[in-house]
Amino acid sequence: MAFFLEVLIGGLMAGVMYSLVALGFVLIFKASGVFNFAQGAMVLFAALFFVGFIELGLSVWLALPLTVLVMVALAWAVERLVLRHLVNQEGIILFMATIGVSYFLDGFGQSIWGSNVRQLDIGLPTDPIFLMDGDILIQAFDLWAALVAGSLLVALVLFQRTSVGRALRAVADDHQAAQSVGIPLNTIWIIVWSIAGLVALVAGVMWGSKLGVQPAIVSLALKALPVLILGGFTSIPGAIIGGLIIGAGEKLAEIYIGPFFGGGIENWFAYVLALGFLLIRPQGLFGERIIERV
Amino acid sequence: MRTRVRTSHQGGGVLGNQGQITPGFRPVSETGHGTDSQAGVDQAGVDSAGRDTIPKYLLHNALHRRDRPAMREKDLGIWQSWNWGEVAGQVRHMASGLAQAGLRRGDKVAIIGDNRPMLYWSLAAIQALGAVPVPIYQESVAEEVQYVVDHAEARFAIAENQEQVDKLLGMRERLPRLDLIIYTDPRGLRHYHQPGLRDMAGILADGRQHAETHPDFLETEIAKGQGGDLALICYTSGTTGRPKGVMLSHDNVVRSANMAIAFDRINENDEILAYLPLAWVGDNFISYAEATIAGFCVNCPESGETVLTDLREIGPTYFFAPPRIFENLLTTVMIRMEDASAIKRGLFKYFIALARRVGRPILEGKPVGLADRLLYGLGEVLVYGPLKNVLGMNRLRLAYTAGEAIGPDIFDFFRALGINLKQLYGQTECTVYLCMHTDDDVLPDTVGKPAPGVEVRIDDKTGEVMFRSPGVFVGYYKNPEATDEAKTPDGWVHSGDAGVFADNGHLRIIDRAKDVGRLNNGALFAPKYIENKLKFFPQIKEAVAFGDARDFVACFVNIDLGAVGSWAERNGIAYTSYADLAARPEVYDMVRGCIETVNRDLASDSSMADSQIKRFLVLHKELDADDGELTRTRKVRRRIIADRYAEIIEALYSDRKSIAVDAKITFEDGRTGSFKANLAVADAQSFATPAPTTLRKAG
Amino acid sequence: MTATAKKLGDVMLRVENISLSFGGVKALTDISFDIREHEILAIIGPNGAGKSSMLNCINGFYHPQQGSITFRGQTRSRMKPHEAASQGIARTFQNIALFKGMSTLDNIMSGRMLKMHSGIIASAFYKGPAEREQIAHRAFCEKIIDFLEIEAIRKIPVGRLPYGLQKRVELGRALAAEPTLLLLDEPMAGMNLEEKQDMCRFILDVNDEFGTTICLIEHDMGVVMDISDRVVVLDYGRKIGDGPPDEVKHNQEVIDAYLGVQH
Amino acid sequence: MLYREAGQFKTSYPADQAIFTIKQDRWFFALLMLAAFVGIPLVATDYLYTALIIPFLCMALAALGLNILTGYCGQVSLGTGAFMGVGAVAAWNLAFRVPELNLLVVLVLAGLVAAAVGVIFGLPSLRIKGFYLAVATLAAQFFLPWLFTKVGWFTNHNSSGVITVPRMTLFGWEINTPMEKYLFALGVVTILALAAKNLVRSNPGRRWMAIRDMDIAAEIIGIRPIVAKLSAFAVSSFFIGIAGALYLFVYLGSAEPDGFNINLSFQALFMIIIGGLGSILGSFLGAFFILLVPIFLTRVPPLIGLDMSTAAIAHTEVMVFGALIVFFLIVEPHGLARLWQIAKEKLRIWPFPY
Repeated sequence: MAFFLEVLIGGLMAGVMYSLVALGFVLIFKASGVFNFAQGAMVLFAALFFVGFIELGLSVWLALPLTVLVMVALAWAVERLVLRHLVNQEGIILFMATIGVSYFLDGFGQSIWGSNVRQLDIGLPTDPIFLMDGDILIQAFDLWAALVAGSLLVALVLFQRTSVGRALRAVADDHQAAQSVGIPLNTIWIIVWSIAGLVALVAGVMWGSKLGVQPAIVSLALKALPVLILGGFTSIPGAIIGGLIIGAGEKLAEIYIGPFFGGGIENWFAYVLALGFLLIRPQGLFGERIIERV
Repeated sequence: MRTRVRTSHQGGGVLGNQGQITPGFRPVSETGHGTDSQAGVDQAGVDSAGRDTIPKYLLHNALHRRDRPAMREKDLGIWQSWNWGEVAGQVRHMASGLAQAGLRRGDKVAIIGDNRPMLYWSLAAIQALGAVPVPIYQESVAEEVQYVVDHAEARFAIAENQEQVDKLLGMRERLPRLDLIIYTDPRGLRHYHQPGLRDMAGILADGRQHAETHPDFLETEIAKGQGGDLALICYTSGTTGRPKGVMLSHDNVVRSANMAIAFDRINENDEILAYLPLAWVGDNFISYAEATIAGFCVNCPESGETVLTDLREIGPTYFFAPPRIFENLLTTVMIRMEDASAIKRGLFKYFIALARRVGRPILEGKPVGLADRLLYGLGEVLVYGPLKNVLGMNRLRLAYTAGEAIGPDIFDFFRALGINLKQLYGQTECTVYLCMHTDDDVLPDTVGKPAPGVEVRIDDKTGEVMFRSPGVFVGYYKNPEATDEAKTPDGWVHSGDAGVFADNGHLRIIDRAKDVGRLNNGALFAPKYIENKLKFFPQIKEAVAFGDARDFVACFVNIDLGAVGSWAERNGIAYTSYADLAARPEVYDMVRGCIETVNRDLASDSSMADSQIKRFLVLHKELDADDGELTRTRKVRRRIIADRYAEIIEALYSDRKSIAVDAKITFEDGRTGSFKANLAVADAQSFATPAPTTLRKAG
Repeated sequence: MTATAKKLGDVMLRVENISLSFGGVKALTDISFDIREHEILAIIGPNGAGKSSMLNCINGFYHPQQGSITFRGQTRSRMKPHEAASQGIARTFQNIALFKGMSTLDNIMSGRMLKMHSGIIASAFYKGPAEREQIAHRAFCEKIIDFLEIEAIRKIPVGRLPYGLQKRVELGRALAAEPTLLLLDEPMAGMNLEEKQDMCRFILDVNDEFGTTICLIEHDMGVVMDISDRVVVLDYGRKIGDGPPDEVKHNQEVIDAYLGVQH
Repeated sequence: MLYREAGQFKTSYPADQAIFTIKQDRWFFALLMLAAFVGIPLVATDYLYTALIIPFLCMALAALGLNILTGYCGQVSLGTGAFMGVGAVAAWNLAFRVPELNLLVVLVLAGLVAAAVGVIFGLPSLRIKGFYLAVATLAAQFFLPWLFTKVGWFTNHNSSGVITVPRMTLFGWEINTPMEKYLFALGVVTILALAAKNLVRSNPGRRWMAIRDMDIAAEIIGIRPIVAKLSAFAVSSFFIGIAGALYLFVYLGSAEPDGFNINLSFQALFMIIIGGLGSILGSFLGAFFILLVPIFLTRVPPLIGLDMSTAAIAHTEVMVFGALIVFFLIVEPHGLARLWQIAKEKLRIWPFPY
């Protein structure tokens, strides 16, 4: 029982990390209808720059804003070089474009900072904490991660209340509306991608300090996709809850079902779970239903 | 709302709307009797022995060319094809069917519709029965149709579709003699239950049955026919009064066709596109008579707006078109090249220039330097070949133009590309051919020498072209007076055209006979001929020449505001209005240049040397149909101009250097106003007669 | 001669007490009417009257919450569009729904899909049965192309065609299925006068030559009065009129609806 | 410029619907085939075969398969690698367990197995569209290779999990040398490409394109989405499966199932984006292009005297791919195939610009 709880909590904690990545997807999808496959690459990208700056001897508090600048610049570049030229293309084209972006960032980041694994220590406590008189062990780090994720979530929700936030939601509904808000579409996109960049940065830092900064992060970030399918592409809470479900689900599956298949089912369990889920509820837990008109 | 109007999707093609080409073109011809042309006939692979009617040739083809393609039509997306065997079969059924329906020898049958195989076959079927087809222009309005059908006393009418049927039905009560209307396309006619209206399908079905019981009906009927029988009545839309029905006998048609076939070595491998109106003697002659006798394949386009595409697909080897079509083709080529990349345009310019220099000599087998030949070969790969391909002309072996004068520039362009474009002169009254170019002796401003067996002479009083030949038309149907007017007792026919024989023996048609006058020195004066030469220059829009009962020729000129305007801008000449531009000395110099070129050209030919333009002026206003100075078809109204501009004309013949005019003009909104202008009268240099080297420089 | 000249057959399709709503929003309320063999029935009404929804119910794209639709004797509550198609119901759309990537010919050919049966294997070999089938149906589609006078655009991708022609091609695609019931959703929307006249001619010819029953939605009253045998008027999802054109024209409620009298 | 079309008119529908309706095109294609079957064997070196030509053929076939699904039917898949794996593993097992089986039969059966698996993973496409589906196919991409590694039977319980291809013979013809392998692969690919062309120009193709262009309209004219989509998945996977089998048999020789990973999937996707969605020719052009890039990157820098570490090259390669994708999607969404087509049109109407 205790063991189960420990696994569960561990899973939920991992899920939090997935949620962090998924959040970025949701933000961009909500605001621009673009399915940003590059979010994963952005996580690695951000982490690489952050750790890179630190290795150059900058303090965390200097590296952080610098990386933020980098991510904003990236958002600007993406809007300038990619989105702007694909404005009224079908979603699927934009999706493929973001795959391209993802590849580019992947290669770009690594050709600057190299591809070897880097340790990242931003001074979060890593000592284990024991609950239920020592039956359950959890990493303090995971708690911190959860904390960060939580606060980020709050921040985002608050942000949604601001006029810009409302504008973003307007865009999601339809682009004309956005014009009426008075904020040019391009600016909105830059803002959204910047925010997504920040989220990526946070996720990157978290992932980085948990497993070290390494290209594998990208494929880990892919896990965010099933999360989205579960939570729905347009719902922030959905991203969080979906993340938790996936995280917990795959850990439990690994421990309790895995052995029958010789383990390693973590790699695909999330996807199959999502796949099965798609068949029951295509629009996800929190996504809106799409009514087709002719 | 229910009539079938073809709506244009493609914005009418260059070849769109053909009906208008006939006025002006009234071809004639006559086959040389005697052995020489007989030999030619044999060369052509056509053995005319014993076959004196077209249906007889059809039977011949059914036997000896059974499986060769006879007709194609672009229909339902592909070129539906019929070989001679099948065509003969169709004709057999149609003839039997028509006979069943009561068609008798000597009956007249009106045929009205587009170029459709069924209609061509009906020509044969009708002639096979000894009846006479009377083709009618498909875009004639109901009244015109009514007149012809009534005048021809047609008992039957074969109409292509609902549109034509509606015309006939609308006039039914004014057509008492019309017993039966047969339509070939039932679309939209299912609710027409009028008596005396039948679907061709039904006729054919009856015919099929009848043919089973009477297998040799067709042969016997055809055997009854003789060369003397009427083959065709073509109504020529005369410039004045009601159209006249030209009666042509099988002899006329068969012998003319054999001559033409021998003349150009036309054979069963040729391909043509039948796009000119079926009712026009030219199409009837080429697409039906020549095709049947030479046994080549006739292709019918899908519809009005696909003619260009179809032309490109078929790539005919033998092509006939009035000058206007070649002109439009050239214009579209030039316009499309405008938008081409600089390299392409450079390439194009260079090689076209080259072609204009050496193309025609090469085509006519005259000596040309090796270097030029090689360059021309390269041009063939890079420009001429592709160009001809896009125009659908790269298989073209023989092309004719006729009807009006063609611009030397246009004419040369196509010949320079290696297209054997030639001119001919003729009229309906002698079944298409009188004079034509031989492949190696072609001049842009003549119609060639008289064809074998044709006698042509110029009436020395009126300058009118007269011709005589055993094949001349039988007469105008039910109009002996007109026939007597046209035919002299000793068998000469008045062509109504004025012409001269150039020193090289070529005939040159210069004007309608009634417009031709005389200078005081007795020399011939043909205003239209001179005006045409001037109008070939893009800068000159209209020209009016004077000279009848004068000492010399003088003329008015209207500049083309578009062409001259852009020329003026390029040369930094500022102007405010047409009148202003027209008065510029630079413009005068330019016009003088054109006129002197024309003069040189005229001088090159003794018979025309006296017509050189001595004085001219550029008119301060454009001649305008609204002011009654031109007809709606932009033909010059000489009398009106003569008295409206009397004093200006006098100025031309006085020695004054200028004249003040008080011009009356009609504005767009119909108001009239007037303004003062001072017109300069200018002199132009004229030249001494033989200057052979500059002969081809016109334009 | 106008379409009214011909005699009408018996009921082909009966709509009974149809009600349809999207999440609370009522699109159609208790609609009943029927369509007779060989007639041209026009459904008219102000914008948002539920006309398109009605067509969508008939060809099974929407499924009404209440009521039944009886087509040729068989009643159905839920059925999929392709089932409707296989029963012989074809339609065109208000905003053109052609396959942009395909040529005019291919679009029309695709309309015959239901009649073509050669499968993957046969098609992969192509030569033989598959080709013969293609040819046979090509010949049929060419007749439609000829009928609609679109020979000149046969091989052009429809994406490049002007609006009016696209509408015509779409009609062609519907005709290719040789439907017994043809639903036309605003066949003349956004056309100029000449195009409208052509389209009217084609609709009448279709109805006339093939005896196809036609149910169309149209705004142009002139057109409706010209070509339809019967008119059904919808307003706010309710039926407020049903009868011959000139009768409906003088129906007070209809007039109000068009003049926008408050309800 | 090279075209002389006047006079090439069609008097029958078969002629009008032929693959190459223009004589000049037929000549060109004949020459191409001649070059492929005779020319290349005369000149190509073993390095060229193994480094470029053979992988090109295999990947081109895979891209072709994906193009049927994505380009013609509009269903995005990121599972290409996995389905190649299915084909490879199936083929290996067939060849290994039933040695007397004819090589061609092996390939076909392998293709059918892949098709079956493809259909299963295609099922979600009935409920979901676009990138939802892309994500769903990822499931296949992660699940299948895992399955092959974990379930020993697939690799005949080989401890290293490596499967090695037995000697190949076709009707007594020993296929050992690169050239022989090339010719074998070429034959297979040629036949399949022709089949694909036939499919897309007849019913199935029209059904797929209808679904791609406007699925609602498609359903309303009587096309059943389930049939259209699943048939697309089946056919696509069949091609990809055979491609995978070839990839293992004539290219790799021996491999671990893990090798058929997501990178292959992306590679194939890039090939069709750059080559041209919805174009048979495009699949080949794209494959060629994508395979040339790395060779180019490894060869050229040294030539211009700057030496890059293999890592650097690897990274640049990834970068270049990314950039190329974005570039093509923006500049020419229809890829090289469209450029080819435009060039051809230009030649046909030469010297005119339009």
